Amino acid sequence: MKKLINTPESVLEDALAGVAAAHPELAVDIPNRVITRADRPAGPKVALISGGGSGHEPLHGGFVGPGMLDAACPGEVFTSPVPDQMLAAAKAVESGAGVVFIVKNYTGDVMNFELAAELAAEEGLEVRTVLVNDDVAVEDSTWTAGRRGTGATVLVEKTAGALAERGAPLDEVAALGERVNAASRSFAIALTAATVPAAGKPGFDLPEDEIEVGVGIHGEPGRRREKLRPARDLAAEVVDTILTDHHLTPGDEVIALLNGLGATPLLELYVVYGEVAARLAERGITVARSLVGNYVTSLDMAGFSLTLTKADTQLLELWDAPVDTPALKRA
Amino acid sequence: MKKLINTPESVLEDALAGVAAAHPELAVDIPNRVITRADRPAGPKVALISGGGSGHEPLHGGFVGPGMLDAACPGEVFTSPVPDQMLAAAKAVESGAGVVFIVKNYTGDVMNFELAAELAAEEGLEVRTVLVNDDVAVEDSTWTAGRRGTGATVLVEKTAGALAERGAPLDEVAALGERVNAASRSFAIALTAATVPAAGKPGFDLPEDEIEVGVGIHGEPGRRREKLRPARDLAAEVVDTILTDHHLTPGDEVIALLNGLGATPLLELYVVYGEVAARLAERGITVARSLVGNYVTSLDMAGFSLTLTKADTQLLELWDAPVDTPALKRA
Amino acid sequence: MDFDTPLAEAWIRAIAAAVEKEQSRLTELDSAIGDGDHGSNLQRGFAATLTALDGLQPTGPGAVLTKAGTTLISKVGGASGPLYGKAFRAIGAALPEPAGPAALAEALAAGLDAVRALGKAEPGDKTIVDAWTPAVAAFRTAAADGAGLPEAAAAAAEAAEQGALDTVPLQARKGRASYLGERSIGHQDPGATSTALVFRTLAEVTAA
Amino acid sequence: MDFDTPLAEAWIRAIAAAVEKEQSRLTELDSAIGDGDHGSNLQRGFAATLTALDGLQPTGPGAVLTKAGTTLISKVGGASGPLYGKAFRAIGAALPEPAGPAALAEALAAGLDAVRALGKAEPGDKTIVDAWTPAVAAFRTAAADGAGLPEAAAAAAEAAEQGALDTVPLQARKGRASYLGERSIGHQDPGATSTALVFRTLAEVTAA
Ligand SMILES: Nc1ncnc2c1ncn2[C@@H]1O[C@H](COP(=O)(O)OP(=O)(O)O)[C@@H](O)[C@H]1O
Ligand SMILES: Nc1ncnc2c1ncn2[C@@H]1O[C@H](COP(=O)(O)OP(=O)(O)O)[C@@H](O)[C@H]1O
Ligand SMILES: [Mg+2]
Ligand SMILES: [Mg+2]
Ligand SMILES: [Mg+2]
Ligand SMILES: [Mg+2]
Repeated sequence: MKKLINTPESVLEDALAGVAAAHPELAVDIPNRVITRADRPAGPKVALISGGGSGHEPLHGGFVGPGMLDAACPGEVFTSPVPDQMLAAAKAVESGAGVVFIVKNYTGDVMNFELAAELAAEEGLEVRTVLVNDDVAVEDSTWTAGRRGTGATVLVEKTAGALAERGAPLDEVAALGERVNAASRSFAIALTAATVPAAGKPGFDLPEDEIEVGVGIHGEPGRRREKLRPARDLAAEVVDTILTDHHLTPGDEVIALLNGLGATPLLELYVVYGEVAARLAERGITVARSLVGNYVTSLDMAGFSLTLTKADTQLLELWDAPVDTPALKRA
Repeated sequence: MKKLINTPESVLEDALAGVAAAHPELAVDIPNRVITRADRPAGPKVALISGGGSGHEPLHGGFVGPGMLDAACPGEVFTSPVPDQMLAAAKAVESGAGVVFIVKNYTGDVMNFELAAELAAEEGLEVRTVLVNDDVAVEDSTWTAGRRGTGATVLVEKTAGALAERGAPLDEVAALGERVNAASRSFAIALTAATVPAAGKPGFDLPEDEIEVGVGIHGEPGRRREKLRPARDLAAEVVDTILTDHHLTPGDEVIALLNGLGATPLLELYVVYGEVAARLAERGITVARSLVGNYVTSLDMAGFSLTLTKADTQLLELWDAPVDTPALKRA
Repeated sequence: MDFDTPLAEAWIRAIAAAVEKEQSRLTELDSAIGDGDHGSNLQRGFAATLTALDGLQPTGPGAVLTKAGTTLISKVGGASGPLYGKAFRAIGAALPEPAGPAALAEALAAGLDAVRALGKAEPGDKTIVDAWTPAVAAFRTAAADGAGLPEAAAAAAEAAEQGALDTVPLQARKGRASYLGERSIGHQDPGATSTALVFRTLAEVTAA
Repeated sequence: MDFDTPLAEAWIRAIAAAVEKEQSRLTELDSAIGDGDHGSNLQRGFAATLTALDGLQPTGPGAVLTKAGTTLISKVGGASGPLYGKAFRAIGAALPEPAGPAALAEALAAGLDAVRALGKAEPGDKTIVDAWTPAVAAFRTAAADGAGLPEAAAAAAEAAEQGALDTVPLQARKGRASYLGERSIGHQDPGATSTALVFRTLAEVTAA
């Protein structure tokens, strides 16, 4: 394992020290592992808090700032944060209008946020939880853990953040978050596995000519393995898989997030995005907005995920609203 | 070789199609390989044009937009562009106030931009060239090709872009670019080599526990190879190497760019940045501004480069000025 | 022999030691069908319980286990943190002092109930529940048959280990492994494996 | 035998074929001390010269080489594009028609001058110049000694190949390889190697 770290045990703490040094606009509570806006919103405002395992940067800490999150709770690498973090964050940023937890649907995240919500309620805070579960690679069933939350998190955090910034009340912000999640679908393909520092070797072995299709962002293997194919074919398959599940029809507008998984050169992401755009055009879908880059990563995994969110006037307007975070800025 | 591409031959063209699809705010001339702002600056304004081999994205196309570049000329992967591109770009964006070529100091880039400047002069355009040569890993001598241009390019393009946006005349913009370059030093360490699509395998082999110190951004091996050490030690060595060459003294202010080489997880970059900041503090240097992320990459190379630019009031003000490009935005 | 405060402390310390020793095996199992952190998650959590116990003046075995559970919730994260945390808190809360085999059986059953209430897993879903369920049943049966703590715990450990082994052919329906669908078949569940350690160490400390 | 239009065309086509064939070797040499693109750079450039020649009604051998040079400048990029481009343009400009061995020698020398004017490399800097310089000298000497085109070109090819081999022990002082400092020693320069192909193909087409 080759990593720019001091020790596997200190990765999170050391990275938070770096975040603190790099971003004076953020307040980083290293012992409690909470990242908040250094400024305070003027009046009462619904506070948005997200969190999850580390290794997905810029998610979530990179999305803290005016117009998006009020706080982020980073867990250990690929491990959901603990309830104490979310409680500390909620107490730090609550300003009288309640708190929305944005939670990616993983057993650990769900349970830890659930315990945190209980603790917060005991302290008299009003909490709503928005569950993000957009990954069509996973079977959606009440008998299982359900679909994973991936790229849609960025869309939910951005749009709900914009709505909260405008002073919308708690239930409205939470409902918007749920609406955006329901309007979103994602699918990912990996060329290599991620190496968790504490594990010291890749989560799975992938031969030189094979890819994992429908992979998750925690180094979980995908649903199947197949031969590497040209970007054009992969893009078409990913688009088609999402469209089928999503019931999008010609004429629909989408926001498209083409996301690098961490080790994918931007040059390749653009190659894939060109093919995604071409395929969507073939299928009659209009891309109203797009975002190409590393937003929800999986450490050093090479590959990409595509998220398509069905757009409407309100969503586009919230997507376009100003935001000022380390990883997403818009005037 | 595992890459998200169609064919090695079509990488650049396919990626440009993706850039065009992803960025309606840019005009992408795919046959001529020129990326320009889709909008036109209002009055006459010094036009900034940069370019170089592809594989360093977001450099340079990602820095085209108000407040930074007017045009970028992407060459084949790791191959400087041809004079025709720079000539076409100059003709497209020149608005009566002259053109500045921002050129990284590599033999190929220098010669191709030189031929382009000759052709542009023949067409009656006024051209100045700013050469960027900030890499302290390379011996600085008139008998050699001289120092390579790396991370300082971002600083030069940003600050000169801001000055041009304010209507400064040609010579002033060029002089500022040269001043920023002279105030900048960079140094890079790689954990893995980059794989050029057309070559099909990594530029060099690096054992599991070794790193290349003083590496370039084209897959050129570095000056020496050594064992991987903790991020703290690597950061200290890089900082010290730069400070020694740069003659910075306690009390000096810098702009720090900690740049990922393409396949480095942001989590690791933050770990390194934390150590860089700590070392600079130990040495009495104040970081006035910082930027952490992938800005001057080398395809799928893992590693980082650090650029330190001695700051002063004018540079900080230009650095903070509004910019609206795909890869760098500031309100 | 009753389950008293020193025994409760010894148990937590024994789990911490076992987890430390088996960390890489747990992580390997989790790499195959999860995200490769189960070993380090538990190692971090139980290392923290040791520190927590060092500063504790326990009022009884229940207080020890409650403290351990609270610490696990605060330090582990992931799926296993809340599950083991809630389990130990529930065991602690249910534990009378002094606790004989029958009382410990009921406390362990309360731990299982807490796991199931939080995680909503059924037996056969390829989780912690698949080791914990047979362990509680074996402990209960042994206690009802008049076995002492060491015998009941040994029976529970054996049942938990068998339960962990029995997860191999199962397809996961809960937790991260469920994302793999059929590809989760043929691998032993990491959480069920760590649960087997929890019961094996109980047998060891009660036998000592 | 004079160096005429068909011969000029044949030369460019032969270079294109040789570069195609040796592409991966050139790239490998460039990977060792450069950035691994010399083969694909020249392949792309000379493939384009073929297309350019197809549409050309050349007015003489000079026009063929000038066109080839212009095309290389427009299509190759990198260090080798402007260098070979300027070289062929200079050869083309210097070439009278018809051109005997002495005239071709001077034209080739003009090519070398163009390379040196643009690239500022001295012999011994481990570049194209290290193959081109001895090749021009050998061609000149042979022509002065009364050799015909085939013999002069064969002497030049041999000298270029020897010059390329002689770059192995050199430390690069120009181009990308110079960044390696002492680590550039022990590798053959890719550009000198492609220059040897340029002269070998000249020998082949004049001998045919
Ligand atoms: N819903 C659940 N109920 C019971 N146990 C579960 C559940 N989900 C997961 N587990 C257990 O948790 C284990 C994984 O724990 P761990 O790796 O620490 O957390 P994570 O999956 O968040 O990385 C699984 O092997 C499984 O036994
Ligand atoms: N200043 C120079 N003068 C002459 N030849 C040079 C010079 N710089 C580089 N070269 C030649 O160019 C070759 C590399 O060409 P190429 O790989 O196509 O370009 P790049 O180095 O830009 O990738 C080197 O092997 C060397 O022979
Ligand atoms: Mg985990
Ligand atoms: Mg090159
Ligand atoms: Mg796990
Ligand atoms: Mg090269």
